[in-house]
Amino acid sequence: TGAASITALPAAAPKGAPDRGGTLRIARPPASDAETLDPAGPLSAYEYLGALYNRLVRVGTDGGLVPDLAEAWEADSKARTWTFRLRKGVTFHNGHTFTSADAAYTLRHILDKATASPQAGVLAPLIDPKTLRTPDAHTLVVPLKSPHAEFPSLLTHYNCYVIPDGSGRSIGRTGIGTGPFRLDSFAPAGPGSVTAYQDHWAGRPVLDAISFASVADMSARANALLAGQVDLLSQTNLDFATARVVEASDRATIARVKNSQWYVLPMLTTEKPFTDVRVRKAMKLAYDPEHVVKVALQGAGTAGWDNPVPPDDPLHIRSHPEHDPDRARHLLKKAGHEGLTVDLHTSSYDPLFTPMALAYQDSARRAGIRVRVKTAAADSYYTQIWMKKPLMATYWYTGRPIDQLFTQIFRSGSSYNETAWSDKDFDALLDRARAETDDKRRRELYGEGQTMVIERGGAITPMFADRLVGVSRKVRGYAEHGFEFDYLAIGLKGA
Amino acid sequence: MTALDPAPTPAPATAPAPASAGGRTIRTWRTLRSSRTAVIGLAVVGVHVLLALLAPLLTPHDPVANSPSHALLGPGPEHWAGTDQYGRDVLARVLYGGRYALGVSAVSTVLGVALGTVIGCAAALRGGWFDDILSRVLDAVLSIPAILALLVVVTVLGTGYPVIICAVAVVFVPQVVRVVRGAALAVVPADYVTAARARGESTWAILRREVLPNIVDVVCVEFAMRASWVVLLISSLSFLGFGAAPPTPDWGLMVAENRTAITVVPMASLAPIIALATLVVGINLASDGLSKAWGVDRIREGS
Amino acid sequence: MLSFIARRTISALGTLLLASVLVFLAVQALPGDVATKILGKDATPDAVAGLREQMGLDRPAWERYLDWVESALHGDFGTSLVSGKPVATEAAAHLGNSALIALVTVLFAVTGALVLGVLAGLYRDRWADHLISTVSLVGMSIPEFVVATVLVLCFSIALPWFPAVVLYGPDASVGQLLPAVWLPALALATVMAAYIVRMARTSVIDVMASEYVTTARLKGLSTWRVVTRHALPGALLPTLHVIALNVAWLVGGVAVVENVFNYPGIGKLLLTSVQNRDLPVIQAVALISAVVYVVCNLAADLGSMALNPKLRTRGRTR
Amino acid sequence: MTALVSVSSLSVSYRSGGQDVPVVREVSFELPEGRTLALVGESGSGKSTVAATLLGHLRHGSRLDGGEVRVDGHDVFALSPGRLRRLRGGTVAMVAQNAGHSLTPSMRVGRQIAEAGGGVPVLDLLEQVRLPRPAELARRYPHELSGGQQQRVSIAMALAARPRVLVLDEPTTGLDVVTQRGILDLVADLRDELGLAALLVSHDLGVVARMADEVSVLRLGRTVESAPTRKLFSRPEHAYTKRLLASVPRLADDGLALVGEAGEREIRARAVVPPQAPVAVSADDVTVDHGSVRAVHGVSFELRCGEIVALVGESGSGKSTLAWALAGLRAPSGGTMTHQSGDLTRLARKRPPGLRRRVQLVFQNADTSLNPRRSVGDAIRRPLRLFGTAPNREAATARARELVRDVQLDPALADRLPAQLSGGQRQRIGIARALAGEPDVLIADEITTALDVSVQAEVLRLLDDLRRERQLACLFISHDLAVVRGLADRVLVLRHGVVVEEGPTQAVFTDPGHPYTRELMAAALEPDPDARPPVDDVPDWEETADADGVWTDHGHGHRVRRWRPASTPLVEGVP
Ligand SMILES: Nc1ncnc2c1ncn2[C@@H]1O[C@H](COP(=O)(O)OP(=O)(O)OP(=O)(O)O)[C@@H](O)[C@H]1O
Ligand SMILES: Nc1ncnc2c1ncn2[C@@H]1O[C@H](COP(=O)(O)OP(=O)(O)OP(=O)(O)O)[C@@H](O)[C@H]1O
Ligand SMILES: [Mg+2]
Ligand SMILES: [Mg+2]
Repeated sequence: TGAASITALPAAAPKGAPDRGGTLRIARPPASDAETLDPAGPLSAYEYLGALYNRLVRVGTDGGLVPDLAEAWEADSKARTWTFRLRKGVTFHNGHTFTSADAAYTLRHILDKATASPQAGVLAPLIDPKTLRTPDAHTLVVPLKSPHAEFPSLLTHYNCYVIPDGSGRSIGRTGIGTGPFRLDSFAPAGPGSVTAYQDHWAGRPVLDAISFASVADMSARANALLAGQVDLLSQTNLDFATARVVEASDRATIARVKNSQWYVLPMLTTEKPFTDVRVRKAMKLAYDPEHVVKVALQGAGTAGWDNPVPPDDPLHIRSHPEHDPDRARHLLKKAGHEGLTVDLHTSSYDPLFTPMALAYQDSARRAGIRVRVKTAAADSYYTQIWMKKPLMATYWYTGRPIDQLFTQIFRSGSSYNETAWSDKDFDALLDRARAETDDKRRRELYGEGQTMVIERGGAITPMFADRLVGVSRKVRGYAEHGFEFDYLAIGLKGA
Repeated sequence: MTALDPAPTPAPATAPAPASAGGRTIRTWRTLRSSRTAVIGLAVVGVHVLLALLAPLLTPHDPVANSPSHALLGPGPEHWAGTDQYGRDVLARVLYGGRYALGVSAVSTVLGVALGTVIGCAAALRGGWFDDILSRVLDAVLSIPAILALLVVVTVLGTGYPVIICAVAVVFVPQVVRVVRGAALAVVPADYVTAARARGESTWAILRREVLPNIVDVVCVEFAMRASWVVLLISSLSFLGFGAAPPTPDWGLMVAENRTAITVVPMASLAPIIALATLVVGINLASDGLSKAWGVDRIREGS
Repeated sequence: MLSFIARRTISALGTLLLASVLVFLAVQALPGDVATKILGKDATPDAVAGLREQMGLDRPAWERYLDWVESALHGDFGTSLVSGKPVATEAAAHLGNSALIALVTVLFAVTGALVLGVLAGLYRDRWADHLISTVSLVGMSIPEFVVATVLVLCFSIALPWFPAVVLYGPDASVGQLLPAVWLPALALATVMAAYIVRMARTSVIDVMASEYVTTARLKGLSTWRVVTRHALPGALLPTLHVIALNVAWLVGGVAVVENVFNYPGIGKLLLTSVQNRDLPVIQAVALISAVVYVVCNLAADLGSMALNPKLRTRGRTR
Repeated sequence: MTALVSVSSLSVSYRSGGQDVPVVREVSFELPEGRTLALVGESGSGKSTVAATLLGHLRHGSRLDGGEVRVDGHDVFALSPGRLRRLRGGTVAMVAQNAGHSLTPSMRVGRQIAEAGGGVPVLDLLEQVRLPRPAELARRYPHELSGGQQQRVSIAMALAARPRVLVLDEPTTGLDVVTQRGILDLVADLRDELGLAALLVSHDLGVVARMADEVSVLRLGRTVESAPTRKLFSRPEHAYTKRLLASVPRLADDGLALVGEAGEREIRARAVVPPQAPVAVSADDVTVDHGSVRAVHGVSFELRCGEIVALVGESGSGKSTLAWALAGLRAPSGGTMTHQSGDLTRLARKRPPGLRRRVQLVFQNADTSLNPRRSVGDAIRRPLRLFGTAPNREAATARARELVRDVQLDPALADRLPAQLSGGQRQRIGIARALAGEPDVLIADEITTALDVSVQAEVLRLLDDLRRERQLACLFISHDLAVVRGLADRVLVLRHGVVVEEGPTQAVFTDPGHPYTRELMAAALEPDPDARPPVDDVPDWEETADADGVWTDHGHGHRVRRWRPASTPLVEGVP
């Protein structure tokens, strides 16, 4: 059957060592016609960043933090001041040596209002740019306004790539960083290329160069891969049909990035009937996430059980309430919403929205909830529907450390708080967790936070989906997780 | 032929002199039947209409019901034309899609052609400044590509049946006006219109009694031609993502959704293409036949 | 004759002016928050508010219209709300790329269609005519996106002869774009040729039935001479206007085809600008299409004047 | 010696609606060298079809059913394409029915003549067909020539390859009498000069009488009579030929000719209009402009009840323009027009209904003056209802049937569409419609021009009956003097918008005063090979006006515009 053949998709790209050299051709969707190479800005051309720049710390394959430009980091006992020991012998593409001044400037650039960095919302409550200290060329001291034991994890965000001191105005065009590749050319929403940076501190990358083409239409991207015009589709979660076509072709195949995005049905907690926590709870108990994974993902993913923290995150808690339609019915009855009817908005923006919505609709019926799936136009979906309609479908990329995730999406008043959830206890819990220097205790607190989100929050999180990435059969050493892409190891066979 | 002539005059003798209205229908029917293209075209359109109307009887499947366990099936006894990636029955979607294609294009074409006919006739008959200004404005409207105008209208008012119907109608009015005006201009200088003017008839009476009956053929052909254009245009619009919203079973949308998977499940995109092409070919044949039967040169008149 | 050209040109300019008013009014009606669009999904409400202030779209419409027309006359169409680049340069680059497709398309379509149409007209009711007519009917009935998709499947995926998509931006050189031009051009030409074939066929039939062609035949001229000297000039006249209309249609047709091929032309610019609510760009593209339409029609009129001595010698004493 | 052309039992048919319709049935004739054979017959009788077979040509869709055509000993339908091409132009050449349509519009006439082959220089050919300034003319396009010039170019083109047989298909239809005369003279001269055999197709018996040696009369595709010209015109044998001949109006008739079943002719005495009859319409110094073109220039006349006044003149002389002004379709730019009951200078839609009803226009072309989509009964009922002549629907229907009967048609025809009637019937319906308003003035604008002679005779008779019975005043417009002769009481001769001569019919015809009138009469062709034109000397002239005014009075209301012999001769057809 069809289902069988889908689960038969390969789990990873071809194994084996790449040959040295060659040019990898990547097709990517343009962020916007106004995209730039400024990593901190709101419109950065995402694929270039990892190739051109380094961060202080990054996320390892196990979800923990690993050194990048910072070799080591430590906090004082209260987790109020963080000290980063920076790598020596690192040079920017323009020949300048990387020092603590550059690292400090990077933080100030993010916090600068003119940059309009999305990460500023997360960092500004913590850092006062004036208090940053650089005792020597390879030490950066960051005093925090309030204690934060997970602070370095916030610097793994892709807005936090390190740029040269004072380059804020030009970085958007020059792309000068310390990364494995240096910029050749770049056109917003257009083609561009980078070449291997021989003097990279971790050794030169396998590839000689990468060329980027921006192709907005997903089918066009897939066609380019099938026609052998490009080797890799970035930020493209192929739908199953296309994935099968790609897999069946002799030029390309499918690589899977496990649990790379999580899907949400955010309930606006400011809109009736979701103002009532019992209704929210009922909506979650009413459906079976395993069913949704089966229907919408054909098994290519993991059930979410309404916990947005990915299962492979070290802080993820496993416990969750069981699927219980009867209790859901009971809760609704108590809330005075027996036989609840809700509109669920979806769009063709992402191929999984509608299947997920339909699967939810199916599953929740047993709890007496009638869901009407309404399809909205894709192009105005995020302006007209998201954060406006009481119930809709959306998704996020995983790869955010837990504190970043909670702060950005679930804390009261945060910029991406799509459920408009405002819970004093949760906010206080977050603060306490940050201040907690005992790792075990902190882990427990973040666990409590997850439970709170599951029990009281507005986000129904049915599933984590694998990303099906189209790659050429020549590609070797492809590794991607969260926002991390291994530009050093990737290469081509027979290039 | 002369009345002095003892031999009976052939034309009147063979024609049974029926009442004018009935005679016209009969004549039209006869000319139509004699044109093979028209018969084939009308038959194809008729089959499409029937299939669309009887869709619920012809297929037990729901055109929008997802069924992941049946995704991407080839043609088989259960799903005659296979399924798409959501496990929806392709045949059901194509059959129901006909309702959308036919319904929307029929309604919008009727609207557009009716409006265009009235305006076009009025312009030809009134002439003078009214005609001048109208022609200028229509020319200006025509100079903006239909697809752009449609995109703008759809983005202004959102997608949905009423919007698309109105938008298409509005976009086509100028083209209809142009053709109808041209046809009416050929009628207006005719002596019988002059005679009506000399009698002092009102503009409306002239329009209704003298002009309209003589351009009915042009209007009908125009209708058929516009209909084929509308079907194509709407499917293009859906293809671009500005038309029918998924999961509506729309042909253009189906092609857009399934075109990349054409090597895996060819029927999912071929079936709507075949449906679309046959419908348009049918309409084109019908209008060709009609225009031949009525002596209207459709290409000369319009497009 | 000169006065005819002058009159025709002036009326074309009038049409353009009116079209510009319509374009402006229509674009004003576009809803949607440009600022949100620019900043994308990840925009913070603060950033949106700031940007909205910056753009200051609060002046009365007629004032903005006059401004727009005035600067448009100087070749300045404002700056794109999304990319911040001058619309004129952006549109010019895209227009140039589309012109490349259009050129190839028109070349293919017009020459091919005329030859086929004339053949069909000459061999009317024979098998050649039936074949050509049927093929052109089918060509007319299949939307261009289907033709484009099939072409990609055949000639870039199954047989890797041509690129499936264009990986270059609007600033690509002709050399870079050239390999990618053929498939879109072929897709457009198929549809376009269908119309021209039918028109050419009908007018050839008309002309071949005319008394002057009969007279030419009865003069004992060879068929070739009758066709080329006597029939074709008359048959081309009505075809010319269909060609002009079709060239103008290209502007809309390319939107669909360029989307399939990711071709950086005016059609793609049109689509993205509508999606982005990039008003200055939409206005410029609409105006450009209007200019194309008007110029094509003007060219057709002047062309038919050149072909038709009745118009050419108007005003000469008789 | 065998004939150059011999046609034997030729049958041609075409397919229509799955049926074979015969067009030509068993037609045979022979055409010896140097002779002229005429094919006559009413429209649609198959004349053109026969003529074209001499060049091996059949219209698209038609088929040879039997018989053969031999030219110079060869069966033309058996010739190879190459030989056929050499036959066309080389041995047989054709001058087509309508020169305006048979010249390629996009080619200069010189080149069109040159490509017809033959070694004769174009300029010589143009000179041969008496075209002035041939060098300049050769560079013109067809539309830059007048109808007469176009016809001459066609003839030159036909003569280019020095053919031995000339096929002339209605070479003068559509030309005015004066031009027609010129062309016929030219053809006759060339034929004699070059020793050509000619096949002349015409429906005009006058033309045939003048040109042909032999005549074949065709009817419904069959030859009904075939005879030498003189014999045919003096002693026609077949009843149809007799009727045809009798129906042709002649300049000598003093009254309307009534044609009997067997073709006997009887001249009806002219109706007498009593001198005290009231004036129905009077026009004084009427001027009408088409933009900057002055189409009618200071025309004055009176039209009394029961009187028929004829307005004659060549094409473009302003006849229709005057008629339209009277009918209220065009505002005169000067002068006055009055009816007994009101002012006629106003446009129809501003006239009071009563006045609108009293002045009615009948159109030249019956095909286009009736709405093809409405029954003819409808066409008659409409004015009845509009003018309130009939109070209700039933009365209107009844009255419409009465009117149909009044114009001598079967009332059952009222339910038919115009296309189901013959031309003559349609023209009668047109008249019935005009009568529906019970008018007292009828304007008939060339109402018989498009009709065959026999039909024309009937319509003229109907008009004469009406004026006798109803005291209708009628302005009868025509370019054919002979038609006017039997019908009209008075004649106005119009030239370039100006009246050059007016007077009682009798007086004008017996003593035409103005050279233009004489020219018109001289050009008129009688259906009689021995007829001598009533006038033969037409002096060259130019307009004058002296102190006594512009008119010379010949008494009894016959007056002639002043003129004097011209110093420089005018050349026909030169712009
Ligand atoms: N395709 C055709 N081929 C031959 N004859 C046709 C065809 N279509 C119609 N006809 C009919 O053939 C008959 C003969 O036509 P033809 O032109 O020879 O007549 P005609 O005597 O020349 O008439 P006219 O005086 O009007 O020129 C007409 O009744 C005409 O309508
Ligand atoms: N609508 C018009 N605009 C300009 N000039 C016109 C118009 N109608 C007629 N004329 C010109 O006015 C003059 C008189 O035309 P009119 O039609 O009255 O002539 P006519 O005697 O009826 O000719 P015919 O015998 O050809 O019908 C002609 O020179 C003609 O070219
Ligand atoms: Mg004829
Ligand atoms: Mg006239």
